[in-house]
Amino acid sequence: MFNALNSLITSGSGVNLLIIMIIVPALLALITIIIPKRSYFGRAILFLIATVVNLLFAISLFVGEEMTMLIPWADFGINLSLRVYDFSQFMVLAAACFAFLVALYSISFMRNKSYSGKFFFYYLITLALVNGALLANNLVVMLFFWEGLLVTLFGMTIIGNAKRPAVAMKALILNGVADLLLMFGIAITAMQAGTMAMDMIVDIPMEGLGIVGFVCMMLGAIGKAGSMPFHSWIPDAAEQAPLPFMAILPAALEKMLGIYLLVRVCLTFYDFTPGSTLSIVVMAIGAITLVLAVAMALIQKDMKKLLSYHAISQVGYMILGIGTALPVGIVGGIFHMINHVIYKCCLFLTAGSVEKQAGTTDLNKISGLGRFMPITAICFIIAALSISGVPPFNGFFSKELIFDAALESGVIFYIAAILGAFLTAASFLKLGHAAFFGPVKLPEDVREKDMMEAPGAMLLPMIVLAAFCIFFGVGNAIPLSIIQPLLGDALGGANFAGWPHSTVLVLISIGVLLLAVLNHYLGYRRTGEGIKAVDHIHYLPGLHQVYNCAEKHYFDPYNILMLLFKFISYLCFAIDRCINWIYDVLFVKTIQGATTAMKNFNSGSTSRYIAWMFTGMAFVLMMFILLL
Amino acid sequence: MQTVIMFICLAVMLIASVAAAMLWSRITAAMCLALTSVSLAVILFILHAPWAALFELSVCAGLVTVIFASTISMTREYRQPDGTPSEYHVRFAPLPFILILVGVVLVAVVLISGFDVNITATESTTAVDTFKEVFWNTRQADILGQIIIILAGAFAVAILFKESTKE
Amino acid sequence: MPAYFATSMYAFMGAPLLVILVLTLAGRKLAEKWALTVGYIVGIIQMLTSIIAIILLWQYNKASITFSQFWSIQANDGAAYFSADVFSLIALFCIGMVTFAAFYTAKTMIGKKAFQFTNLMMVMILGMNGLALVTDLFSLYVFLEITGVSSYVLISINRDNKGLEGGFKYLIMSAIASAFILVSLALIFINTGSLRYEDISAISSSWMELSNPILILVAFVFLICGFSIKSGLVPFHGWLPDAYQSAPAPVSIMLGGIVTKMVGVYAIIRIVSNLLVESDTVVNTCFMVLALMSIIYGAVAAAGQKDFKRLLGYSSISQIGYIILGVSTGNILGYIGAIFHFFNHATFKTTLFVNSAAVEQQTGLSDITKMGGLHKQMPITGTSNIIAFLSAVGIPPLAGFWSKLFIIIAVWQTNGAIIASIALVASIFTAVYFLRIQKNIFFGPVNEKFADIKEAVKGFKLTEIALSVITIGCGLLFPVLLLLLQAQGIV
Amino acid sequence: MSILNIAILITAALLILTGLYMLINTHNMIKIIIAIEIVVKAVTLILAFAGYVTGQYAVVEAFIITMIVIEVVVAVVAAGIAVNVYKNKGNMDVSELKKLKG
Repeated sequence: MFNALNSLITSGSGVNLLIIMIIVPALLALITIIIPKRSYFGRAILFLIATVVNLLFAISLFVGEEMTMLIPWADFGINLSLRVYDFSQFMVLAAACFAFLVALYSISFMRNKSYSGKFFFYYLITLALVNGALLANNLVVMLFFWEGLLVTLFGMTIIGNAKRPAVAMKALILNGVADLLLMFGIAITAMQAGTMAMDMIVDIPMEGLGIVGFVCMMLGAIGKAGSMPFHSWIPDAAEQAPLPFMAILPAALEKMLGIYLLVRVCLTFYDFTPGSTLSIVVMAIGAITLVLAVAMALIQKDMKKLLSYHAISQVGYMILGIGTALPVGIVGGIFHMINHVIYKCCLFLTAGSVEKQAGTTDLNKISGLGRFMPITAICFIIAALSISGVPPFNGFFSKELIFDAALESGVIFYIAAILGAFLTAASFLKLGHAAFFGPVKLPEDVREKDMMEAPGAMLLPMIVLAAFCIFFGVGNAIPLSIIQPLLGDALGGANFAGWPHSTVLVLISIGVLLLAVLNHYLGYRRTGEGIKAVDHIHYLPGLHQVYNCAEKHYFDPYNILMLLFKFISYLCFAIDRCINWIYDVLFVKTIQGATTAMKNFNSGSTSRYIAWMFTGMAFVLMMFILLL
Repeated sequence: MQTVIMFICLAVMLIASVAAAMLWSRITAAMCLALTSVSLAVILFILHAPWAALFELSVCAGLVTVIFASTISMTREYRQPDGTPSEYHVRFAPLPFILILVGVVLVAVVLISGFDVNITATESTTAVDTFKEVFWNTRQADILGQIIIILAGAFAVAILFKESTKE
Repeated sequence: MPAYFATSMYAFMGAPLLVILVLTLAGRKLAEKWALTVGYIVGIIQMLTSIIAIILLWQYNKASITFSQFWSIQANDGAAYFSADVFSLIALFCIGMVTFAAFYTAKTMIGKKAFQFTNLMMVMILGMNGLALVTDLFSLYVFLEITGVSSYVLISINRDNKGLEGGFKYLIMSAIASAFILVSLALIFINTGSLRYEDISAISSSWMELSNPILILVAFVFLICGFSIKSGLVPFHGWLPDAYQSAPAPVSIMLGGIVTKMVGVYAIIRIVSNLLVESDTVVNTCFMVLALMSIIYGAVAAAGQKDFKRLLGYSSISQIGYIILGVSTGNILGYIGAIFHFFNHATFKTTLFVNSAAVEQQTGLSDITKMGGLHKQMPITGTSNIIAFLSAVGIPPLAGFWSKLFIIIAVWQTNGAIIASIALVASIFTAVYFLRIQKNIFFGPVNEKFADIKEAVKGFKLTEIALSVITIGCGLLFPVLLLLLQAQGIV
Repeated sequence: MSILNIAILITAALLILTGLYMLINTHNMIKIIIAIEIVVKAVTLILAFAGYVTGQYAVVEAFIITMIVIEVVVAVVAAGIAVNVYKNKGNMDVSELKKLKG
């Protein structure tokens, strides 16, 4: 059926499926916004239809052949060029799946929200832009869609709380910086490669400007993915932005885009080899991100915020994996990216259900919700097990691949990864225990008898995603059979499907998990509350002060940046005052003085005039004598 | 002989003009100017410009002096702009010295540099052009200009010398 | 070219003479009534004739129109004939334009003296036309004096203290200038034996080989001083603001618009382009330094003025500086710029003087610090003022931009970046004092005293609009004009 | 006649100097006009000399005559202005003509 659809669209009329992928969501977004506000239902249906259509097209792309379209546009090699091949087929399909599931969820979630229309609009525009960025085959075209996402990101962050645009500004600025770096990187890359067609850029040597170009592009990519140091807007946004936004953008689509570009940069654009300095740099970024972010996640008392820190920390794993430049690491990174999107989406959706039903996600106010929302709780548990890397869920398999690569690249990275795994498990034990188990505790304005399971439209995506968690774990050969060919010859015929081949590593991982459980148990025993199970780490002498500072945003790169800007702006202000003084005081006074002098010069006396005339004559004479 | 007269005339011209400058009385100054004109007329005559000499004599020595005289008679000053004669003479006392100084300097410069005026006159140029032909044939624009400026003078007199009717 | 065409050029000299004759014969009453009307008709005739002449020159691809003698006793090849090339015709057009503006706005300003005013104006126009047409330095001097004499009388036509003072100062300085010019002519004559333009151009390339080279140098000094006085370059400028301020409104339109430019700038351009085409860097450097001083001095001094007309006088000093700066570069671009700026200056300075007359007439004041908010009551005057001053400052779509651009490029090419940037910076000062005018007179809160003031009468409005149209039109059609100039090879 | 030539030029220079000195130092309008006339005399002298040097006597004669006519007119206008100043103010002090300044 999809083949038929594909051939129907591509043949005859000459309209290309690739461009439809971009135009159709954008067009439907425009229609969504013009539907009257009252008919929420019509809007929602159209919104859902748009994502379904997008999914259908994505499937037909997936089953179709590799294809390219090229419309000559501006000069200098900037052409409207789109291309779909195995990697982007897969990515577009994944993006479409998540978009559909989250859309289904948000229809229910967004009911009775005043900004639902805007949300749907931005959502579809985002989808179009993501499709465009994934399909683009020209650096400038990709940059166009990439920058477009900045706008929708800003829009989606701000619609929930238009009166407090600080978070939106933060998101905009941090992403803007990252995009600026990307732009710079693209310029250098295009210069080095001599072309802007992405399929023509292969293995630029890492020397001179090439290094700058790689670093810039890499930073742009991981910035989009939400890695440190471009991460700090995500936890803030988690508190304020609508939850489906968190589920779709920072948790899913942005990760996919960022990692997609990172893979392309590392795998094809640049000659990125294992053990090189840059590889270590990338891995270091990944390791730092994963440890620091998960450490922050550990102490959060808010479900959404905790999850958002995990969203950052998991990116660290992906970057670490890809940064090793080993086939196993790259496969692991990509696989982890897919897995992460699945379970993190699922987790955010469960958080959304909790928020919808209980009215808050603050762990201090809620407890024991598993009794009222069993399906949500089960989904949560599956996803949590998955993110903690418990076999046989999907997270376990991708993490094992990354551990394998990390160990091969350096013990320190492996230790960081293991530490991350420990903290992840500990924080999810805490979260699950606090939110869904233990004694029932509800916010004051929610009565116990009103509490019930989330509506079906919200449950369905969760269930599907939880199922995928299990399916991709048990049947990991299926996703890996798609991912592994991406590496082509670099893979060297290896197959990472099935049970991890290194039993030692698996045992260590399981040991770490058991340690986490033990830690939780001890903490729980000490305090008697699930939420305080990790307090002994939180209030560890020395660590405590660091945490305090971090909670106060002292380490926030955004704040440091802003401080710097403040300083610069103060400097500019001082310079401006100085210039102003020159104009307002010095200039005026000088001119006034000069004018007064010249007024005296013309005193009205004829003899004076004649005397000046003689001066002039003497001057001319002097000139003649001097110059001849 | 002509040379001697020339020198005498130049000297008279210079002295008369210095006198015109230095004398306090306006009417005497005008007379000195007339004397300057007369000696200039003689010089012009010697320098082969008889018509110009005639004009100089009649117009500058005659008409202009009359204009000065009538203007002076029209304007009797109760308060002298230049102050008393002694003040005036003090102001003009440096003039002869300046003139002598400049004259000496100029003569010295001429003597040192050996400057001389090269005469380019030839017999042919003097023979062909008579004054009448030249004036009426080649200076027509100037004649037109003369007519216009006399018109302008007439209008100026009509405006400036008209008795103002007191409103 | 048709033979009768050259004869028709007598219009330039004949029409004003005819007007004088007719007005004198017509009788006082009739003459008083029609004098001003006849005056601006002369202006229109002159504009039309010069435009037609330019077009015909272009048509027949000739450099100039020459005149035979007025009367012919015996043909003589040394005859002092008249000749009109494109530059002359541009100058003649400007004269016609300013004449038109002066007469068209004079009605309310000149009152009972219309007859005498018209007669003297005709003499002045004759003088300037003669200046534009002559081909002989001595004739140039003659017409210089005609223009001068008539301007002294016109300035003091009201016989009030101010006018007499301005007229007398102008007269004295101008008489000295004439004497200087004549000295230099005599010294040039000693060397060349003739004062016709084509004969004296011989001294340009090789003055060292002349019979008396030292005297030529002295002549250059006197020449520069004489014409600098006539055109009001700093520090020879003392008389200029006084004369401009004291003259009655139509006369100051004439003075500011064209007279100073004709007796000073036109003559300098003529002499420099004939006498010193590719020669003396000394003369050019002298003019350049004087021009720079004028540009800066005029602009800075104008910034502190209170009297509208006096301010415009200083502004004229500055703008004349630009023209002379263009001339002093000695290259083609500079000449084009100078000539075009000559034209532009005539246009926008006339507009500004007309505006000053309009404002003075409506408010009875010429002190700009006492006015305010007149733009609402006098929108046409205010708008034309804006256009004129933008053109003077050199804002792109307007005519003034092109000429200044050319001048500055030419200066850059010949004298380097520093001098060009000085000229550019002075341009900012131009903006400063013009903005000051605009702010003080037309913008800001309405002064209660002037609450019931109306727009100036029809004559002013029409003139302002016409001149603004010329300013904008020339700016937009500049390439066409440039082509025309180049086709003539005049510059 | 070489000495004479130079004598004429030097005399002319000194005459101009005299005239200009007088122009600056006197406040009387009539004397100012006389000063200008003295300068004009010097110019006439130089012009005549120019004719003599080049042998173009006739041309220079025409120049001088035209110039004399012009200078008379200028003198008349100057005198006219002076008379009017006298009528308005009661004296002819040029140093009091200082209203226009700045």
